[in-house]
Amino acid sequence: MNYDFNFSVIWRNWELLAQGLGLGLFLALVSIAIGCGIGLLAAFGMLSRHRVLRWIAVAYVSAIRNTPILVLILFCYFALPQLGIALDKIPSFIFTLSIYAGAYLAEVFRSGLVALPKGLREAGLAIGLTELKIKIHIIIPVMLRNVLPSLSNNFISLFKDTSLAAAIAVPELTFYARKINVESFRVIETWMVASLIYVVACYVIAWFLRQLEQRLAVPR
Amino acid sequence: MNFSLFLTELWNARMNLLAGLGDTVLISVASVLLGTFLGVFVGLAMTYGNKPTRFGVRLYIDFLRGTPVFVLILACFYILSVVGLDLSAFQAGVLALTMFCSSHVGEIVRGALKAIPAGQTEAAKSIGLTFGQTFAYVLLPQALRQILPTWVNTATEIVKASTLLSIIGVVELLLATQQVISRTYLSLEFYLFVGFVYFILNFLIEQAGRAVERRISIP
Amino acid sequence: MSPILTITDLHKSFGDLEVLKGIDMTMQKGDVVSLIGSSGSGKTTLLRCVNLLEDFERGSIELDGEAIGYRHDGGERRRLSERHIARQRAMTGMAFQQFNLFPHMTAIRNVMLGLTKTKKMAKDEAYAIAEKWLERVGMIERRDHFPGQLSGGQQQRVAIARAIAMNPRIMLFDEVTSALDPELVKEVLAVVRDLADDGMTMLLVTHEMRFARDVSSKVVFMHHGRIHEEGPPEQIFGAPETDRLRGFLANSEM
Amino acid sequence: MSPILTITDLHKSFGDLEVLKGIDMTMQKGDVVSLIGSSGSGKTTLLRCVNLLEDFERGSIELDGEAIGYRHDGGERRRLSERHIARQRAMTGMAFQQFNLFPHMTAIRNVMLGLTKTKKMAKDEAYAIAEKWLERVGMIERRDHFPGQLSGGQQQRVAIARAIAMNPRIMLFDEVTSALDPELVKEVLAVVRDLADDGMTMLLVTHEMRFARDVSSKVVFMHHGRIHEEGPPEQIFGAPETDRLRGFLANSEM
Amino acid sequence: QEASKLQQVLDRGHLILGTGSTNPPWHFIDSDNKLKGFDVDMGRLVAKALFGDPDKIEYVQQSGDARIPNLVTDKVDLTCQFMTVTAERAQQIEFTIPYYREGVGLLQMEGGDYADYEALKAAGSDVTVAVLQNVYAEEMVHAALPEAEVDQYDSVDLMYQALNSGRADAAATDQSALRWFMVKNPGRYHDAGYGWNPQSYSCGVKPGDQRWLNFVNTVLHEGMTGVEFPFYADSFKTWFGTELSVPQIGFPVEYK
Ligand SMILES: Nc1ncnc2c1ncn2[C@@H]1O[C@H](COP(=O)(O)OP(=O)(O)OP(=O)(O)O)[C@@H](O)[C@H]1O
Ligand SMILES: Nc1ncnc2c1ncn2[C@@H]1O[C@H](COP(=O)(O)OP(=O)(O)OP(=O)(O)O)[C@@H](O)[C@H]1O
Ligand SMILES: [Mg+2]
Ligand SMILES: [Mg+2]
Repeated sequence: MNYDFNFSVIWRNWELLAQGLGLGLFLALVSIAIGCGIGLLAAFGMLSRHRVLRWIAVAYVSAIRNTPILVLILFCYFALPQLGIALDKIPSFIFTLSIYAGAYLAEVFRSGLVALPKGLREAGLAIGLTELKIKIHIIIPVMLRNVLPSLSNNFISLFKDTSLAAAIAVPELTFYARKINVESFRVIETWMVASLIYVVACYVIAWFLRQLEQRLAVPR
Repeated sequence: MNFSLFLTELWNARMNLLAGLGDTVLISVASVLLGTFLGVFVGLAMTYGNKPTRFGVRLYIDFLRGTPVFVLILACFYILSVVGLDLSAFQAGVLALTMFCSSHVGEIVRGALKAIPAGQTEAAKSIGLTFGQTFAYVLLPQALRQILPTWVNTATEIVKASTLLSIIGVVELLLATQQVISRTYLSLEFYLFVGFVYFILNFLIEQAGRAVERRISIP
Repeated sequence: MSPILTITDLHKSFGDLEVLKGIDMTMQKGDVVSLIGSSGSGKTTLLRCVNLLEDFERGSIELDGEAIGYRHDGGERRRLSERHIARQRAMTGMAFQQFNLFPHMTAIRNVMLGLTKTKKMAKDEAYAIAEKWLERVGMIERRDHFPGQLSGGQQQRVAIARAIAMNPRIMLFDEVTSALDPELVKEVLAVVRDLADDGMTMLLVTHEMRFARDVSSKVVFMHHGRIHEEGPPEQIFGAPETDRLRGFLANSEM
Repeated sequence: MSPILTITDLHKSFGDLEVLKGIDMTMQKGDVVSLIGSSGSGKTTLLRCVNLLEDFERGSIELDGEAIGYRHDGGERRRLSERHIARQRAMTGMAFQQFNLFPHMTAIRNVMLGLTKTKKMAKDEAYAIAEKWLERVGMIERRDHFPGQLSGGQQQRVAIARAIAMNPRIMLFDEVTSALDPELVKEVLAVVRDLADDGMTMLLVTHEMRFARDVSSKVVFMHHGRIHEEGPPEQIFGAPETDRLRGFLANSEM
Repeated sequence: QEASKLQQVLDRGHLILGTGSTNPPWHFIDSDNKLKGFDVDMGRLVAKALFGDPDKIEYVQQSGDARIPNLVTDKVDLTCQFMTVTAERAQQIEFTIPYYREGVGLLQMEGGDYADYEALKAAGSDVTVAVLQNVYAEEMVHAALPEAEVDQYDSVDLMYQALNSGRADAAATDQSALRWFMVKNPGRYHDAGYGWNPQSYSCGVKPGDQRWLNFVNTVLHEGMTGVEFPFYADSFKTWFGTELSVPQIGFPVEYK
């Protein structure tokens, strides 16, 4: 292969790529935050005594988990307006990714909740706490610490999924990479750099999350 | 929602949608099979390879797992054609999904092999089995049983990821559906429909996986 | 003097299995009652009913004259509201076999939680009370340790402090030493004995017969969901009346 | 008669830790040798060297006159090929503390595997031999059970059948009963005793002193990687010569 | 030296055309499952010129950003996919002569309050224009109707709905899309008769093969002005609903 590499287009556009990366991180962060809320509700739903709640939660989780995220993204962006829910690109993507994250996190939380010893709840009851307070002060904090490693994994895959926002022209990293590509046709260089940015970003995120895990870990 | 119009259009487009579904299945099956084949070697190299091999394979896995599949597909499609490897969009897409699948399977295989107690290998050695025989008759059958559930998960991930090939113009189920939508403007109906089809596909895979799991479970 | 705890004709089933078949019992302030009996006889279940961790189908439990868990509305028996039951639960303190400390909180925060959240105390007031009780169980030095950093015996002492800090009318102990290594049993029993000496009303399930004999004002032998024999420890251990009790005591190491 | 097993000046280290510091030992056909010694003295390691599960740095092991594991090429010591070593491993049978049955195969398929794959026997021939040995260890009724469906003692008996079906020159037993509940120990020891009575050559590590005394033709006491004392069981157990052995025996329950 | 693409294509016996599949009226799969549209017809015109048979085409359905890469890597002989001509792109590939001039137009209901562009403009801020949401949307509308109210919608169908329900007096959108909409709903709408924001659509070929470029240019040129005019005009009528007037006979207009 005698291809002369020329990264100058990429250096010229580094600001765009950086912006795109920033937006991707932002999208992942917001979505996982909202997704955590949805996931918690769904997890408690799946473990609820009420059959209807349980059914709804299980249906939500398995429907979302078995549907390609690209279909969800396109559905939310192009089809929901017909139902009167017309969100702009970025809110629409955040909405989709949150729903998607919620389904995955629900599974994580559910197994976290199931793994908690029953005694914690009873000890809370015994000192007169109500069920809600037990959830807030005991169950959720303990469970969250336990599932932090899988939460980190989820965060990383959500960050990677932000690349799909390019499909509805949300200007994140992949979007700019495609744009630079179409304009300059420096295909190898662009995709090499884009992949590398993702890989490095994932490593960095993983490192940060591990620090966080250590910080939050309960000493033993 | 315009249900009867939707049904008419669905009927009109049935051949295209079926062809798209066929491509989706073909892409998924090809990627999962090739990816699994490759992934087993990746897992073996990770478990039994020497240091440099393990390092190289680790890089391969980390790179693939750190890159969004979408970017991987675009990179495979565009970079390879520039390098002169003349792959069609279909082939490039399958290649990307295969690599993606192999990194997952590699990790699964490594984990499964690591989980088998060392005593198994020793017992096999002590009745005179060679490494190859030990692997084939003792380790692999046990590993397979542990691999199956996660492997089924990977397969559903691949089916879902096959939608990304629409971006490089492979007319799989999603793009076939988008083609219908672009003509009919029935986006709500058709996106719901296609989402449902994917759900069914993955649901079937899951059920099949469970059935096999039950069959081969060790009493 | 009116009794602190009155249990009348208490029945409790799990599905088809009737676990408590009519228990009657009264305790005065300062009483220390030990429940003994073979595995499955219903001791834990009885304690859990008193702490309202289990519903029960028939009979009543009165604490300081207040019927707990249920009210009678013209013949109809209704479970009290969740909030009401939570308040009543705080009137009894429970120490569990498995300690059940909250792993994400330090010792002192474990003790404070009920004070600030159930009793709505201010932080500093709760802190002072928690310190007092940690001192009492000999855990004041470890107040800022997390449960994972404490031995089983130390965890159990914190758990006892947590229960007792709520200022309950009666303390319930369910085999508080049976998850502990033999060397750690002693330090926990010392704490329980100390509380007994101090006049705390206590109902305890134990397999430590020697300890039950030393510490109790009354011993209750349960069998198959009924109270089979009861009396002062000298009588129960010294002159058991029924064969069942004799058999049980012969199998227990003293 | 030439010896079946000759171990000469065997040395073995794990990193810096020298675990075997020069072992010499010979066994004749039909000998039953028990290895005793405190934990960490190197008994397991010795057995594993004989089965070639560990490499060793110095010394030699000869089985039926054939040097195993290594060959000497004009002064240079070379490890034999993997295939060659696999063949030699089949000359010794090993039973492990943890049984190590293959969980995905029925009892009889466990026994058959080595026969069909290492010895390249036909299926039906292997089946007949496997049946014979399962019969012998009293497991013929359970031939189609999976390991998970068998008790520990039953698993161990199948594991012994699996090793012995290969028709090894010598059987190695490494504490075959120490992972078993007390009731299950007896049935396994009965099998081992039966094989000994039958003239099988055996080298066994055991903590069951009474059993070692009954079954062995010779007892070897290991200490810190060396053979400290050896002799007929009457002498070792009845009149131990060194303090070390006396101390060791005093600590072992007989 | 390599033979010209022209010879390769002739030897092969069919043309490999790169185009999309989800944008009517340019390129889309019709209800008879065939790829159709104005872009497709341009390809068919070239195939007809090559083989005398417009159907001797192998289609490569590609996404927008595959247009240039697929050309440069020889995956397709020719790309006709509503490609806007820009100087930057012209550095990567070679554009043919344009075959359509795109611009923004205004769609109105037949029999609405305002007759045409002049009426809309005269009405000033009384007019509401629906437009597809976009960063430049407002600016773009104001370039034609400086005082009009601009309502931005999220999708094409919502924009049309706004027009139908009278919430908007006109919808501003690509002229091609606008015309296609009129073709699909004959008699309901009309074009206000003003276009702006011009851009040219051309086919593209791999750079460096003058022979092939010339050939395609000639075919397109003769489609628009010469012997193949009926083919071009027919296609234009099908997709944009407009009857083209016959090119002036006599002195060629391009040399005037
Ligand atoms: N949640 C439950 N569901 C069903 N059965 C239960 C439940 N909890 C306890 N039981 C049954 O109730 C019976 C009494 O149990 P309980 O724990 O009160 O006995 P115990 O006297 O405390 O025994 P131990 O000394 O073993 O703790 C047992 O047969 C037990 O199996
Ligand atoms: N794979 C290994 N790596 C490092 N050290 C080892 C290894 N296997 C054994 N050792 C060490 O070698 C020494 C001898 O171990 P060995 O298992 O032979 O003792 P043993 O006499 O069988 O003891 P036990 O009665 O506890 O089974 C011990 O100090 C042990 O820690
Ligand atoms: Mg109990
Ligand atoms: Mg050992």
